[in-house]
Amino acid sequence: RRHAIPSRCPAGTNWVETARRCCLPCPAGTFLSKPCTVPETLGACSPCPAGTFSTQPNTFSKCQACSECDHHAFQSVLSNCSATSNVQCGCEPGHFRVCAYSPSFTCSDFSCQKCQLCTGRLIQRPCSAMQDTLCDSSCKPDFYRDGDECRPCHKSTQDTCGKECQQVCGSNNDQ
Amino acid sequence: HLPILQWEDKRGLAFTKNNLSYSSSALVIPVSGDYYVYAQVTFRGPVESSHRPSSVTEIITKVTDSYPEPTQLLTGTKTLSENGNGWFQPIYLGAVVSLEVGDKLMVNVSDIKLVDYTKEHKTFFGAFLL
Amino acid sequence: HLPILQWEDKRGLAFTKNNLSYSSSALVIPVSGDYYVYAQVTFRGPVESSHRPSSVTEIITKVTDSYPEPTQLLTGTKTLSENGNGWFQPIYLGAVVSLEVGDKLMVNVSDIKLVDYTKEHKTFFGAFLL
Amino acid sequence: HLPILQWEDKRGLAFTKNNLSYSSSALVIPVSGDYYVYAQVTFRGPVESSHRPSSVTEIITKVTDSYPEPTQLLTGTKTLSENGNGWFQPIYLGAVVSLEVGDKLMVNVSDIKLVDYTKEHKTFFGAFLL
Repeated sequence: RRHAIPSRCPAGTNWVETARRCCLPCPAGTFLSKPCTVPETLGACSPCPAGTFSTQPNTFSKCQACSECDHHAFQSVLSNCSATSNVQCGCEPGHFRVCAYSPSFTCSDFSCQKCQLCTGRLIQRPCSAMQDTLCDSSCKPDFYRDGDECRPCHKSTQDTCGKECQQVCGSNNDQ
Repeated sequence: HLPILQWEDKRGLAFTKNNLSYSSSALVIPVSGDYYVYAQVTFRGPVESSHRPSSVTEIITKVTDSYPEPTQLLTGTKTLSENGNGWFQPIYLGAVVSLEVGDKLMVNVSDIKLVDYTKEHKTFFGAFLL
Repeated sequence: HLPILQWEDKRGLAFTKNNLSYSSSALVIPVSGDYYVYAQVTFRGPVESSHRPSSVTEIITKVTDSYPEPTQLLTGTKTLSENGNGWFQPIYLGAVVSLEVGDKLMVNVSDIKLVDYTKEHKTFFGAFLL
Repeated sequence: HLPILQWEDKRGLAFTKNNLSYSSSALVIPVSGDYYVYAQVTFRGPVESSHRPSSVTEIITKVTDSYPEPTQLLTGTKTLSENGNGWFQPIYLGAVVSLEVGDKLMVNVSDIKLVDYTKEHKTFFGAFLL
């Protein structure tokens, strides 16, 4: 006897191997706990147990396991797992998403990275869920450039205040 | 969804038997049961102009009649810390999963341009019934 | 001893059968024989308080009535070369081991805070009788 | 050819049975069929003065009477990005291959000095008939 499944169940029904017949799918949020006894009818559909979900009509024998948000790595829960949807995670305040795959694909897999602080600079674009802070390239007033950093004038001293510092903070140091 | 790899199923070391067949990028399950499913993808870079990726990912997914969306079965994902010049890196995955007749197994990758497809012993995919 | 991981054994892709049971963090062997034992742990960082580790380690151990000390069966250990920001790294282990009825199999890790427990397809553990 | 590893086949966790035997660095296939073949090698460095290698490679090869050249069955190869001081890195390989009675399976490595042979649970090699 060849194990074959009929080429196609009628539209809107799925082949259920254990019953070897086509059944109507159970609604999202449930799973097929007992196959239909009459072809193309609904079997017994049971609600997804806690910690599991199904987002689509299905003839699955069990629901999918909820994922968890990565609290150790600065993730936060946007919406809890329910019978019809998996948990939705975001990043804690002060963090933004770095997608695991190139942006052209869903960002379902991501890590949360600390937003950069624009110390001594103006903020061009604040940190958002999906993007790091964009700092202004020039230093704020009363801050002078020291390599990649912007340092406050009031912290500079006579011997630490080089050329760049004097140009910006010069008048301040004379008082 | 992430790109799906295509596979050689006859030549060289490749083969299918016991009705486990290969068609349009998927292994098709002939009989319900528990299978050990495995795959290795060797990633390598840099490739021409493409930026240096921060990570590589391999996912074995299942498509089934009983659910309209693919299910992720196994995932291997790794950040890259190699610097500019040539790098290469295998990711192996394997585990037992319960499958139904007609289920389809596929391998997705984060970037198909980074897959070393040149040698059959570096990138491979298979399953066997327990 | 290193921290021991706990596992989901019923929901989603997880299952136990043929009397291979799961209790208090261990797979319990129902019948003596040779088993293929495997596990993958995806490690990731950084995490809040922890310093940046120099390496990550995964060990499958056996506890048996006939010997008071756990036995290390399989070990995967890797140094980390990723720089400051986010990193992730899977370690897969698998091999055939001879086990006795009642033996318990567990997975230990170097630092439990570095384990990505969020998705069942990234971190998994299993065994089957040959 | 790359150096071939030698293995312990009796002591500790090591064993052979069902006529699958070990002799001069090779597993010898007793009956034709499909086998799941696997091996893990843990590489580590630096070792004394040796330069820091740019990569490490592990290859499971087959030697068969019906063909004069060894055949590469599985290859795991990875660039190293760890800096100067101590590094370690496992490579696991496993897949189903069709073998003939008398075929010999061996594990080759890029540099035998980099293999951590000190612990049986870090570097191992095996096969079983499906």
